[in-house]
Amino acid sequence: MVGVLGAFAELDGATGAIEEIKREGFTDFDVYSPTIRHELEHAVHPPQSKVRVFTLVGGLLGVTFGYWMAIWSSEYWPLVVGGKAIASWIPYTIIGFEVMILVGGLSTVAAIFILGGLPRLTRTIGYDPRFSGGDYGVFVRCNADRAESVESIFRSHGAGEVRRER
Amino acid sequence: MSTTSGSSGLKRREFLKVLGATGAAAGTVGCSSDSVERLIPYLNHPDQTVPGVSNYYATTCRECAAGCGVIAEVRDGRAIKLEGNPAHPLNQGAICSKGQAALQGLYNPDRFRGPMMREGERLVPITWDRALQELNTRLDQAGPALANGVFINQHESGSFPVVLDQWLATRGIPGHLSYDADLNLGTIAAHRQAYGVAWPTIDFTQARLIVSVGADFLDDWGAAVPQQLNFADARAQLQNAPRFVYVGPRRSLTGLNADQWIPCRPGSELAIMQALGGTGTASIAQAAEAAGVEPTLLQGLADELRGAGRSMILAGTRGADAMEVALAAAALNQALGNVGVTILPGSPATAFERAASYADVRGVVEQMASGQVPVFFVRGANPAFTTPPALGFAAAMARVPFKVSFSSYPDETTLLCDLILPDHHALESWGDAQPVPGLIGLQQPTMDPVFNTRPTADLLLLLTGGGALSAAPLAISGATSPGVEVPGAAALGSQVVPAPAPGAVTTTPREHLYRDWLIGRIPGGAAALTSALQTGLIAGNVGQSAAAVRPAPAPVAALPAIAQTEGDFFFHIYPSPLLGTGSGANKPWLQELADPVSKIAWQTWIEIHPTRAWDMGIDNGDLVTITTGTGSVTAPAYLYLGIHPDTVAMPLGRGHTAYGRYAAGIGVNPLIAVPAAEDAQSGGLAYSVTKCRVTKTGGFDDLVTTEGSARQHGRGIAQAMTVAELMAPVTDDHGHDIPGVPSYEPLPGLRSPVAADAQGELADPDSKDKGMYDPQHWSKMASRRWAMTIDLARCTGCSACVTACYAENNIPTVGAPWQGRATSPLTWDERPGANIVKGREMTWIRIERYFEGGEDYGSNFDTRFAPMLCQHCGNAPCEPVCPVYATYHSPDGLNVQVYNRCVGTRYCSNNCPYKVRYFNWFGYGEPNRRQYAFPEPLNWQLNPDVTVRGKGVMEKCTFCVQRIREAEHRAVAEGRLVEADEFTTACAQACPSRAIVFGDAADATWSVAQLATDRRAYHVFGDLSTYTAVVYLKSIIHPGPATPVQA
Amino acid sequence: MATIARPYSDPAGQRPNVPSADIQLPAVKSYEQVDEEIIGTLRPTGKWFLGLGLAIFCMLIGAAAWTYQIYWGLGQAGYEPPVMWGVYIITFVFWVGIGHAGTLISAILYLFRAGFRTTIYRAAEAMTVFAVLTAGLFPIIHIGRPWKFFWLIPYPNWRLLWPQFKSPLVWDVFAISTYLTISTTFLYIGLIPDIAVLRDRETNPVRRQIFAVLSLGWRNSEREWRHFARAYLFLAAFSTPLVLSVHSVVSFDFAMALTPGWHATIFPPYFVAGAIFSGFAMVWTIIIPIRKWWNLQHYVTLNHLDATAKVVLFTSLVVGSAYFIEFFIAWYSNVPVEQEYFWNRVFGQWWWAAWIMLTCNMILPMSLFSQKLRRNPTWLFILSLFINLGMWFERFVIVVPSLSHEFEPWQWSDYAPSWVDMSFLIGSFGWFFMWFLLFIKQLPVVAIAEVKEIIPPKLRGTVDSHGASAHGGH
Amino acid sequence: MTRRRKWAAVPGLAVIAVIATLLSAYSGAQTAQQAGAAQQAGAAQQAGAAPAPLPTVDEVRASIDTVAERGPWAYSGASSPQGYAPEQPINFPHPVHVQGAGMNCLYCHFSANKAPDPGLPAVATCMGCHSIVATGSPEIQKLTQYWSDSLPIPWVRIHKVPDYVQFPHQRHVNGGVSCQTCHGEVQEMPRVFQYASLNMGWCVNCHVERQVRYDCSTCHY
Repeated sequence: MVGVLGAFAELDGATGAIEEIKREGFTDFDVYSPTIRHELEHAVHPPQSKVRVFTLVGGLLGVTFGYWMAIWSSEYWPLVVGGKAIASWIPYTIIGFEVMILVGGLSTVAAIFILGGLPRLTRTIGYDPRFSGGDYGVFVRCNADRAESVESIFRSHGAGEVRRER
Repeated sequence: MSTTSGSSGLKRREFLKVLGATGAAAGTVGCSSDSVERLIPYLNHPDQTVPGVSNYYATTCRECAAGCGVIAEVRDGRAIKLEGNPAHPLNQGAICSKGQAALQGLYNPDRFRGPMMREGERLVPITWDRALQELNTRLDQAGPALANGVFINQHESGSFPVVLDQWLATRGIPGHLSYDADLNLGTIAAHRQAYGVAWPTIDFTQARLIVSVGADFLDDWGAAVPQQLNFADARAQLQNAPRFVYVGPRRSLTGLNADQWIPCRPGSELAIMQALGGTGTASIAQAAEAAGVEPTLLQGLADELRGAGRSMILAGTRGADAMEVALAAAALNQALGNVGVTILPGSPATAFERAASYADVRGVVEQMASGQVPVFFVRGANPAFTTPPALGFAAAMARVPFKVSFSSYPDETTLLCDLILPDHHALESWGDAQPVPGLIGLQQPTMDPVFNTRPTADLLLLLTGGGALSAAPLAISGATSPGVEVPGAAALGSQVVPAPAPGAVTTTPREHLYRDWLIGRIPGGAAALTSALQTGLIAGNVGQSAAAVRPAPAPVAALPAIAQTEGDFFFHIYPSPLLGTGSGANKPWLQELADPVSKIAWQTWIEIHPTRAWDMGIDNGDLVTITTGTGSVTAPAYLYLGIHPDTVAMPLGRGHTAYGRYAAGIGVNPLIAVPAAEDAQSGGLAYSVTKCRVTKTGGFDDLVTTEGSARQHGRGIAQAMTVAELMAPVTDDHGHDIPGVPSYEPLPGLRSPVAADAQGELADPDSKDKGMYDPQHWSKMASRRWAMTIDLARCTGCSACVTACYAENNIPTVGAPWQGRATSPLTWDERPGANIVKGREMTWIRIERYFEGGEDYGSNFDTRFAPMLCQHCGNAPCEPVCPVYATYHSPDGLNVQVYNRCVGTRYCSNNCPYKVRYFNWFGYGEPNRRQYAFPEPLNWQLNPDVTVRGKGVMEKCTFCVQRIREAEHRAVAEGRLVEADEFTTACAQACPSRAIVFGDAADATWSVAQLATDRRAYHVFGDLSTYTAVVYLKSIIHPGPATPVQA
Repeated sequence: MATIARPYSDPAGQRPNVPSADIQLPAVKSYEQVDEEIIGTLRPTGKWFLGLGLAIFCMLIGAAAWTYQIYWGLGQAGYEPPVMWGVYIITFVFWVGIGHAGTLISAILYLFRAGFRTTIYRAAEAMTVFAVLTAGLFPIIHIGRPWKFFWLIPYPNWRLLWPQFKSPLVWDVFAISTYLTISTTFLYIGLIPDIAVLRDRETNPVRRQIFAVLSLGWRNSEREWRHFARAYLFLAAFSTPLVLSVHSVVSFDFAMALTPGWHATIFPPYFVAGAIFSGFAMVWTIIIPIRKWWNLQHYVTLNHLDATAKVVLFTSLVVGSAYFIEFFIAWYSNVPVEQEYFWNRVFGQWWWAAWIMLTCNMILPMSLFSQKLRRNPTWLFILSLFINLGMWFERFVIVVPSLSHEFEPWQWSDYAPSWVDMSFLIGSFGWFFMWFLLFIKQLPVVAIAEVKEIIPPKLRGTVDSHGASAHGGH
Repeated sequence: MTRRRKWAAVPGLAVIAVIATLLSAYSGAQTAQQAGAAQQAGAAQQAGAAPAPLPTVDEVRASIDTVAERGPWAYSGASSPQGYAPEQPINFPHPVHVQGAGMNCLYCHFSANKAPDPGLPAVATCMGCHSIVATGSPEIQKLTQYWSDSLPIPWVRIHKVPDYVQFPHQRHVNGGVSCQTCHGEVQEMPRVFQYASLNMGWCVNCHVERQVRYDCSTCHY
């Protein structure tokens, strides 16, 4: 017995259920929706996403590495071209910029994976294909004795289907 | 590895392979064969060669009759470069394109591999034994009839003609004809009559006014190289330089170097001469009428001539009255007191003495046609091509039962022969030449024979039993040769092999009969020869041939004047300054080298004046047919300002039907349309004898030209200044706007290897890792700045530097018919010069020929020649755009191109304002591609010090970096620094005008450093702040009293 | 994602001049309908196979030409020195430019909350990826020794050699590869939820497994959505300067040289505008037939086309003025070389190319001032073809005449592409459309999740729909 | 749920495949090295010499790694036939001549100190001694055979720099670079093998270390 899954056809049903679940003191639950719905986000009221940290760090690392690579390799084998300074930082800004975008972007993607828990290859408990279609879902982890109350909350908010996951 | 290296499979490693065998055994290609090993080199490698180090052999150039002295650079047994012999009185170290290309004659892939004999229609290889037996037997059969035998030899001075005549005498054959179609026989005959010598020395430096009436002394009139040297010296006198007026129907290369051109119709020269001299019948007005020119021009010239003081009148027309014109010129010189001042019969050039005339050849033809001639010999000369087909030489030859050729190449005449006994190339054989009285230029083998050929001289001696011919010894004037004694000199003497018993035919390919014969005639024998070979010169005179002279041919009636002939244009034909009358056509360097005047290669063109052309709806490239009473030729039109509007002109030299892959079927032969006419007095072949009809054929053929725009568009590439500007006082404040002051600011670009130094980038003590660019770096490389000055007042546009560059730097020729690109998946562009039409020529140095003025299509235009090569900029635009450092700036100021690093983005070329970077569009260096530029054995000539570039890489002028490094190696080995003017680049070395000077501009002791600060100095596109290392010196304009010439 | 629609009803869906943020899909009622209709487009048809076959054939032509060229050398192309760059670089810049519209739509318009991007951005972004994929080939094709291309990439090697980072070509390598990476990632990230949809609707087990892997186990959980939204926002924020920088860098290839006609500071903005211009044209070329054949008119409505047409019109005006500024500067600079070149550009040997450019890029787009034409898909399609042509010739006019008339009059020359060049041009289109056609039949060409976002959610009777979103949103 | 864990199959397989690939690649490299070692050992045996003087592959590698450490990134051996030890037409034992007869390298490679090319001894040079010395040995009889046929000995080239590299021997020899620096202890090698990697980084490191010029046009033109 892992928990109770409720599938809602209507958005406000799901939000209502979530708020009530929280009032009931349940903390460990997942919410599913076919697309971004800020109503849900407000109902769940999660903490601020950490993605921006990844992005910032990645960007800084990138720009540093870009400049360093260009300047180091120029100094490593100093050859004059066109009478220009051997390590001329102005053109190297482009390298720095592009590498910043590259590393920053990739670390942002990494952020989705790490924070969003992707790729998730096994755990399918508490998920239903409908959630990628039209329905909203709430999955509350609880033991059997509290399942009753959760089911009743779901039904009271017009859940299309309520299911116990085991 | 050709795909992974910037170079291709063959080249340097071939030499190293050879090297494995160099010391190993005689017989393999290498220095160790008898004929080469013990020769005494010019430099200090006396007895044996060192692998990878060149030996230098002084010998004589046989590409034209003049007989300049050359030095052959031989590496590991192969001649790889020819340079002028500084000790030689004629060329004084200079060398022309023809001379350079002798190497491609030596290594020509179409040379006969060995003796051949005709079986039916085919020529089949045979052994030398068989060949000589055949020759003997056939001659014996002929018996007394041999009195009608004929031997035509390429005209040359020296002992060989003597030997030849003596051999002919032993067989009862009359003396040979020494024929050279390139010679201007009219002038020679006139000189003989007027001055008693075939060719007086002409001293331009003494003249104040030069008047040339069709005398192309820079192209083919006389000995081009010495004349050019002297002319350049004269022009280098700047404000004291002679003014040069050219009179003729067409502005040749010589004409383009004139300050003024007076166009005249062919055939009117005589009238002009008479008018100028006030002698004879014609008045100025009549002459102008005949010439189709403004009388004022002639009047002005006449007045100028009287007022000029020291002057010279040179005449070199090729009409039916050539000798008369030349005589008139001589008379005028006498009248003006030029003889002994500017014309020096006292010190003649002897090379042209005893040259047979075209009339003699005509006589031979008549004789052969009559069927009396039992045997016909030819050596070198190619009369079947150089005489007009109307003469019917080939047909007459067909009546001769036995025809023998000693030529090395399958030319038109040789292919008609029954027996071919290929001669050694001049660079493989012994000989001598008589350039000037009292001095003999020696000719020695520089390497083992490339093919199974045998020197004709040896054969002749062999056939008559060696020593039999030692009559008429050299008249030695007692002076010893200027050579330096070297150890091992005696070695030569020990090599003298005894002559074989008379009549014996030995088969060993290595006799030195002729060498020993020569030794036998030199007082002091082998030792004297040995020491003389240091300089390739020995004092003395070649004995005269005492042969029976041939019966003089029946004289011909004088021709009608050209003006009377039928047609609407005068038809003017001239020998190509590069290919002569055709002998150069089998050498890709000469085919590829753009004509100095028209800038067209691999093609025969028809020159026509723009105004007349446009009237007929003809434009550049339109096919035009020229029809005369004799025949008609068709070729693309080239609209040329420098031709008389009533005249069309065509160059000789192309249109071969044989003569190897590089010559056959390329271009057309204008002689087809010329009657077999001669100058009745001199017996010279007359080219300009008929008018013609010109019709537009309708077709079109791209001109194979290297020219983009013939105008500078005011961009100041080739600049000039007037004498007034030159003399203007220098005021040194912001001087560069004032004429006569070096017209550029960025001198720092010359003082330091990296122009940025002038901008403080590297001079900044804090700047990190300057490495070798640090002036303090032990190698002191950063203290050098290799640079070059090019004096446009000297440059005549002869293009010898271009060929020298090809030879030195393994530059591929790309114009051969099989080197084009695919026009479809199945078809190839097989036009000659197809790649050049696409602008893909690889000339690291090119001569740009710009016209100034003449916008009214009049005759009053000025020509500027500008050799353009990599400028080795201090701030090179090409460098920062290369993504892989394939081009960068070396610490000694070179703009380096690293072939094996280049990936071929070609961005550098896009960013080069001078457009001097060249791309390997095809695998020119890859033997397994159809565009391969060095078919065996042409690749033997490749310079082992220079990488042969593979496809897909950029290349350009390197300032001959291999020579710089070689000099540095030498200096280091001798524990010193490179000394001032110790070495120079290939182009500078060859330049017969001495216009190019190379050296270290940062070191005042080098002559280039002084020249770079000359008042005439300027940078091309200096306003782009490229800090170029090539500094040009403005040419000087000498406006005539009558003619305004724009600056 | 964040384009929250304001309440608005347009029964006909045809109301002109909608503020682009307000564009709605009235004909799309429910989430299920979206799934059904979009996934319905993924069924391969005969027409599609025909197109794919044609594309592959063209691509093979290009491949054959490349083999041929590598064997013989670059001389098989039409280069005529000093015209050292030709069709390859032209086509390279052309395809890079095409790429830009996609990123603009998916990133910049996303930041600007432009509603009309929602239904077209997926197609445009796929176009971007494949266009850059195509463009990326040409720098390799055009160099003399393609097998040495890796020398442009910095990596530790036993030669101790590194690229020359001052060279615009190295900047290109960085810009293009970064651009390809980021835009591919961007496309894929956006695809994940839709792949999840496919995964859950798929019946064929094999395909389902593949989708399962591709969707990385996406579960539409609120947690995933939250980070997803942030990350998508930051990626968009990165892609925006990236898209501007990439074509600026490409323009540096020219602007950094001192070749007359290239050496101009106006190039970066001018190139970027031109890129967006051509990119939108290509979007039309792609989206208009799709929308017609697959009956997606109620997704890509005339309002969408109208909005894009306005962008095209604007960029066309920018490009047009850039042309004139170039001429003005040439005149004003008083540099004869420059002036001669520009005179030659319009009246020289390639006058026709210049006039094709001016007609297609300046004159014809003027028609978009008319609203009727803006809302006429047929005309937009025809116009898009003209613009593509015109933009190709713009690059031609920049590359070829400049090189053929440089400082050195002696080296002035001509240029004519060879059959090899043309094979590569054909091949590049084949290559591009091969990928695109493969894409649109495997993955949804309209972003399912985002469409769902802008259609009002199903609600219980108790609260009215807008209340919900109002109460939830902002 | 029936659908549980099905998604796991494919990615699981993919991960396993990747790991397998990496492993095989690594082991492949290992075997290649062993093969090289075997070849070396075999060479040593055929040379019929005391195995001691011939350095093992590992020793060779060790010597190279010390070279490699000189510059960052300068790991060695890439695209280099290092350790290449072909069979020669005549099995010429350098040790016998150098150590035994005490001959100097320059005796046979006569131009190494005065020319770009080191020079190969003429057959005559060999015959100078071997018309008397050790005429009995089969190898010498091969030599005499070449001599009597007046053929050069087709030695197999071992040390080779690409065609686009100019390597003037005299500059190095006179500059105090011993032959062994590049060619290894040839006097110890029963059969000569390529000692150094001869790749560019190897050259450049030495140039940098000895503070001689190292711009491209030093060697490439």
